[in-house]
Amino acid sequence: MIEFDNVSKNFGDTRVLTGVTGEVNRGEIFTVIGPSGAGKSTLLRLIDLLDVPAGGAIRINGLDIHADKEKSLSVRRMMGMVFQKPAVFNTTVTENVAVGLRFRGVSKSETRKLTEDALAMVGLAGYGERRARTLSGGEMQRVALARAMVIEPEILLLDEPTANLDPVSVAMIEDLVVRINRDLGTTVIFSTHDMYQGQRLAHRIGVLMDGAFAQVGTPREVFTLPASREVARFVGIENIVEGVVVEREDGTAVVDAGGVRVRARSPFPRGERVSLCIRSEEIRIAPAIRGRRVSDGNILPGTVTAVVPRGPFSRVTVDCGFPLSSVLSWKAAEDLDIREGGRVEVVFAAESVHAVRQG
Amino acid sequence: MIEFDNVSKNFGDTRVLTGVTGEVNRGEIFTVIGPSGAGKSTLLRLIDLLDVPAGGAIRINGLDIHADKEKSLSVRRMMGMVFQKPAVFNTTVTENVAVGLRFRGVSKSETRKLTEDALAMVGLAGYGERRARTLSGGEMQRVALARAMVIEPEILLLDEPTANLDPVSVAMIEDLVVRINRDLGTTVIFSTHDMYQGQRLAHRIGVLMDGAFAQVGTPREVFTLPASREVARFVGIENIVEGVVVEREDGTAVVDAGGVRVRARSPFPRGERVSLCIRSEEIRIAPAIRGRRVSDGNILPGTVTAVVPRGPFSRVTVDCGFPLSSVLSWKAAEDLDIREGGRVEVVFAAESVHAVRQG
Amino acid sequence: GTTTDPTPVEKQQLRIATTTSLYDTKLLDHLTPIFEEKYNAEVLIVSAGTGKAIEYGQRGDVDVLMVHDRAREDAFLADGYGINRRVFAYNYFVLVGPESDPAGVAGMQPEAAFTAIRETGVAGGSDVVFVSRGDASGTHSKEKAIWKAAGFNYSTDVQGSGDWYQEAGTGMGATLEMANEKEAYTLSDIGTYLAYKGDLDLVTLVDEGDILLNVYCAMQINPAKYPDINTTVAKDWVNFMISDDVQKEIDSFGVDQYGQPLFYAAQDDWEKIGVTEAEVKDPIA
Amino acid sequence: MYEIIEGFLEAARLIVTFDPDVMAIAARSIIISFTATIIATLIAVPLGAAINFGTFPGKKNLVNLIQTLYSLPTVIVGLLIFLLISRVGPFGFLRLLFTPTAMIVAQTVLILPIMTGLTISALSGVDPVIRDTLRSLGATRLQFLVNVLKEARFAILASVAVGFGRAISEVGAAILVGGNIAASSFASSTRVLTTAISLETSMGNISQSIALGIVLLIIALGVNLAITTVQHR
Amino acid sequence: MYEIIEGFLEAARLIVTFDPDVMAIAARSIIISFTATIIATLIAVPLGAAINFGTFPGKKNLVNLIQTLYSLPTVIVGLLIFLLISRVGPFGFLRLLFTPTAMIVAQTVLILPIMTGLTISALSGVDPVIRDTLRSLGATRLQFLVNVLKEARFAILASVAVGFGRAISEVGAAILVGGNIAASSFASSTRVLTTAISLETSMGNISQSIALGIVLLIIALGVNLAITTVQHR
Ligand SMILES: Nc1ncnc2c1ncn2[C@@H]1O[C@H](COP(=O)(O)OP(=O)(O)OP(=O)(O)O)[C@@H](O)[C@H]1O
Ligand SMILES: Nc1ncnc2c1ncn2[C@@H]1O[C@H](COP(=O)(O)OP(=O)(O)OP(=O)(O)O)[C@@H](O)[C@H]1O
Ligand SMILES: [Mg+2]
Ligand SMILES: [Mg+2]
Repeated sequence: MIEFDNVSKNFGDTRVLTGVTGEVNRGEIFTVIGPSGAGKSTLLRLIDLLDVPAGGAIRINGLDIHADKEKSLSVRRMMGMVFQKPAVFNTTVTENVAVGLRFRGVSKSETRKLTEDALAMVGLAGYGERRARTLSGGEMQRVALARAMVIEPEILLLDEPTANLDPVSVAMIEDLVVRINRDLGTTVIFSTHDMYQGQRLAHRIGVLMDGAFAQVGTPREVFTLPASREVARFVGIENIVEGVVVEREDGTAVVDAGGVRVRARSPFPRGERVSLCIRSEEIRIAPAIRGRRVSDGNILPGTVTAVVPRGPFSRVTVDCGFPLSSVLSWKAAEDLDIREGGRVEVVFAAESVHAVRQG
Repeated sequence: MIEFDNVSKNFGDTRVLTGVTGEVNRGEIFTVIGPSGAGKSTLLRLIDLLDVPAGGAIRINGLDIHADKEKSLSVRRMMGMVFQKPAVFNTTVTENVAVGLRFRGVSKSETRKLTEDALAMVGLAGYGERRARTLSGGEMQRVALARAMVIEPEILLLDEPTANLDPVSVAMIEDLVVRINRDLGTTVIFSTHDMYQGQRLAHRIGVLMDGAFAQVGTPREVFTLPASREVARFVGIENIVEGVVVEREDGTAVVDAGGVRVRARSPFPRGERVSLCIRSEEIRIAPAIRGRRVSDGNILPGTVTAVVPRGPFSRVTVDCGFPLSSVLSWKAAEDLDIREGGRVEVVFAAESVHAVRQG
Repeated sequence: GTTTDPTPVEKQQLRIATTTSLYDTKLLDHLTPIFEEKYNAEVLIVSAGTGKAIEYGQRGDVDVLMVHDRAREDAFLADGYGINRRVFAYNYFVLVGPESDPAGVAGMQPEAAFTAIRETGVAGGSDVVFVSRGDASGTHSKEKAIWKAAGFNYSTDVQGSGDWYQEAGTGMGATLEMANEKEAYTLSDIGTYLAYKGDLDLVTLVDEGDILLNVYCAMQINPAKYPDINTTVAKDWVNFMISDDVQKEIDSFGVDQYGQPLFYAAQDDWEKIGVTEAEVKDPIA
Repeated sequence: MYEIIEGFLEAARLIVTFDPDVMAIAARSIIISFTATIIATLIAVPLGAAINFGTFPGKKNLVNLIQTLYSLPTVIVGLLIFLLISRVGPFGFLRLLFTPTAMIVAQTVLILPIMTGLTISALSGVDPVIRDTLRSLGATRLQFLVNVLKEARFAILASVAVGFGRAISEVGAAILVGGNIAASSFASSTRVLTTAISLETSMGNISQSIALGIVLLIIALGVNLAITTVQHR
Repeated sequence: MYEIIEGFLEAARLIVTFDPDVMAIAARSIIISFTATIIATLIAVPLGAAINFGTFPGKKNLVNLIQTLYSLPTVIVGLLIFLLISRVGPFGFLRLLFTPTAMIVAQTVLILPIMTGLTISALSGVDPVIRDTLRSLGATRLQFLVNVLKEARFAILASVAVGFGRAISEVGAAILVGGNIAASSFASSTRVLTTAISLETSMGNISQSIALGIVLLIIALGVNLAITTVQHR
């Protein structure tokens, strides 16, 4: 439905997008993730016709949206957008939310009703008469959301829409997005720096890096089978180990990583230099039992170098020749009596190791 | 060092802070968490003398900072602040960062050096000559951070400083905050809606709700022993079950929750109405084995009602008379063959259940 | 006789351009209601510097021109812009100055007085200053004429001969204010001087001499140049100004306020002021 | 200095007695300057918006030119209009010279540059995100303009205040194209407060001038109170 | 209309021949209006800042009053200054009347209200977060002011442009307190471009007036180019 065809954009000498190619399907929730300054906002602005690409084209239902100025308004009216730093109009909250409806000539009574509903949806019922300029950061963001959603656009563009919100509000907004997508079939494109959010909501994710999509895929693909070392790092795979394939038999390989041998799922031939990506959640820590051997998985002995709390978990880093991190619940960490300097074994399956060719 | 003595603040009729009381110690990282609109920004602004409390006092080293206008400047110069929606001055990035140093009469060469270092620290080396207004959201936030940090304040006030940043940048900034706190002994107060961030960084956390601190404590206290049902919900405890204490023996109690009996750690007498808080991470799911009994823990049979991906995990909700959610790795969920409608057992220890009196 | 229908359906409008000094005396304000009543017309008076007033006349923006600068009037008539000039009043210019009279000109003939002022002024040292209108007005023209009569070349001997001679470049009132402030000499029409006298320390030093004569006229703009111009009322106005009733009004105007008349009626003094009898007496046909 | 006190007393007298001459002159001032301000606003606002939001070569030069025209002397404006509407001018057939209409035209021309310039800076002061938000909400050109103006209403109305101030206080153009005529009928007269002040001043009636000046300022105060009320709505 | 073409030709002639009279008059205009603008800026900016950032009772009324004074007719300003500095006035002993100094004073007074008002709106347009950021970075009052002004420099310089435009184009006050004197020494003369234009106009020399008007606009253009350059720095 929305097609990016080698879209590029630069500001003066700064090349921001170098060639974004990909597709967003009708009715899909598509998330753009990528480092700060990667061009996420720029891409969304291009879709919303707020800027013009330097090269390439963005097509919606086959129509090059930047080609025909005459159609700009009707294209734009298909879309609603929430900006990264939303601004509110200097009037009441109700008036703010009603603007898009007024533009479309919706009747007064209908507008009142829709506006009230929208405010209730974002948890701001009763805020209608407040002057929007006096709202808190999160409140403003919710007004902006209500404002974009109330017009029931076919395509909803959200630029980090929950960046300023607390978890309870985030959950509420996420629910809302899912509901709108499901109930109204709205196509949603949003950028986020919260990868888990991307994963929670997205049907597919595009990872924007160095001006182009480094990977586009389902959350599962992106999170478990990152296309490159950089994507792996970005989606939070903490363990990335460099090595060379030394042995190979159907689907699995033995990789030499600085003298330590690791079994991994890998399609690469012998001699290929690869990066091994291992999610810390896939790694178990076991008490050190000398001499154990496995044929299929990996058991690497090592020394605990750090124990750091992380949410309801502890993050344990073990030096097995290269550092590997694992995440344990506090309780498990206590049960295993894990402390810095202790000897342990790091256990993970070959399937938990995802190898990518070094770029 | 910083003491909040029944601080209150209202805007017109809106009562935002009703009586904030607490203390931040010298050299501490203190996090303020709380729902959107709770008054986090307002509190930070009061500390930075940008607004005046309606009642109560904020004391730094015993000095009521709002009492003596003469001392405002010297008090303010102890502090650096990053605003929730940071604004940059309409000049170069370097000039932006240098402003505070220029105010303090730091020499040109010294300023140049410090500014460069600060930009490098926030990952913006080489951005010095860019016009600050053209930066991306995250880049601006980092400029604001560099600007506040470069003056090496005794107290650093950060209002959701990483709200617009991607995880890689967030990690960088967090490292920075920790380093500044550790190396320079800077007292850091920051607000965040990312509870895990609070926990990662904070020595202590204050939970701001309904205009006052609902709880102040170490991250562990706040996350495992929330002081109220609301705090529990806010810190992400997904399972909160209402019930009445029906049996009691030293330290543990049996609570009747709508017919289902749950063992819990609880100091409350029989007949007390309590809310039981159980972190989903503390809950295991096991295949249904009829007739199993335990004396100490809880094994509740139930039906799986939902399986939702969440990061590298799946969130599984089981109806055991009341809904209980647990978090499993995808692999575990697959191994256990968990699917909606399936019968399972929900297993958790009495120690994993934290009871709070119903407010 | 009236050439205008006494009961027209619509009031005729008459546009008159006049020099400021004449307008400022309020003589015209005094006369217009009478005219309007009599001829069922509406009089619109625009007062401006002499040059500007003539410009209005040349462009046909007015129907009647009232000025007091003989030389330029003649040129105007010669160029065919104006016709039917009638002289309706006269008075005298006065040389005013500080009571101390540093050039000692009191009672002299105008030409001699000017010469004395210039001599002391150019010599410097003393506080002699002469403020000129410097605006090509009728008064300024007269001043230049006196310099010429005294034997000086205006632009070389007077203008630019030193800081004693200053051109105000403004109206008569402002020039008097300035002369007062600077304790300077200036040439003024009698009307404006009398109007300002109360606020001034300046006294009349020279008020006699033929050359000081100031003659006011009214003329019609030539309908040959501007065919749709309002000829009949314009004629009425000029004739009205030389009518016996108005001449009497002119003679007595200002007496109650200043204790002396501001103007003399031209009707019977045509010889004295050097114009033909026709110009003061004959109504336009 | 006693003239100033006299002026105040005289102003009070003129006002409480509803002096018919002064009332007529004041009314004429209000009508003319008000009309000119409204016409200028109707031109300056769309023009300023077109310049501010448009992208075209020479934009910067155009803005500079507009800013330069702030210095346009009223007399020059008066002269140019005079040349256009005087009988022998291209619009002479309209017979506008020495009419209130001509004064309205002249004042409109006079205040157009400053109102356009201030409109441009008012609009350029609107947060770009606000502009993007309006566009993204599907505003038509007109809706966009109306809403940006609403956001900038404070500055836009300030520009109206400046324009009105300059119109009602100017005298050079008014006298050249109006002629300061005190005719017996209201419609034929072109005497306004400023030209009356000039006249009184030239006749040495300083207290009367000051009294008229005070009347003018009272009118301006009323207009400004109205503007402020709208600004803060 | 041929007067306009004549005016342009005459202006070209005056400029290329460096006509000494016109050069002296233009120089005097520049010096007087420039000085007045600078003095007015030095007063209006701190005053505007004090009003904008201060909180005091009657603030709104004060702003209204300032806005009302936009309508202060130049003739009234001229008269008031005249009464103060004329020989019998309270400052008569300074003997300022009919000097360039008096004209500077009058123009300063004339443009003060509008410059103060525009400063207030320029400063009120600065993002409150910018203000808070400056405070939080430990700015002293002066540092705060300087930096807020830097942020608002576009609007502040626009207000300077407006002030200069009004100063160099006004004539009523200049003629009343200056007197349009053409003396043989430069210092004793008070003839500036606008008063010269008035004079030429009253003499019916329309082309000459227009030529002088063009000279005035060329000066204004130069000043505005300078201002724009600073604005965009
Ligand atoms: N108007 C502009 N002029 C110059 N550079 C710009 C402009 N707008 C954006 N950029 C640059 O383009 C790059 C991409 O910006 P963009 O805002 O799209 O990033 P982003 O991916 O949204 O980042 P963030 O996560 O920080 O919001 C940044 O380096 C930014 O500095
Ligand atoms: N100037 C003001 N006028 C009126 N109400 C205000 C003003 N400033 C803040 N408020 C209100 O005070 C409450 C607290 O605001 P504050 O910005 O401190 O919240 P917060 O905890 O920082 O929220 P968030 O997480 O959304 O940033 C909000 O309800 C807000 O609307
Ligand atoms: Mg962005
Ligand atoms: Mg906040």
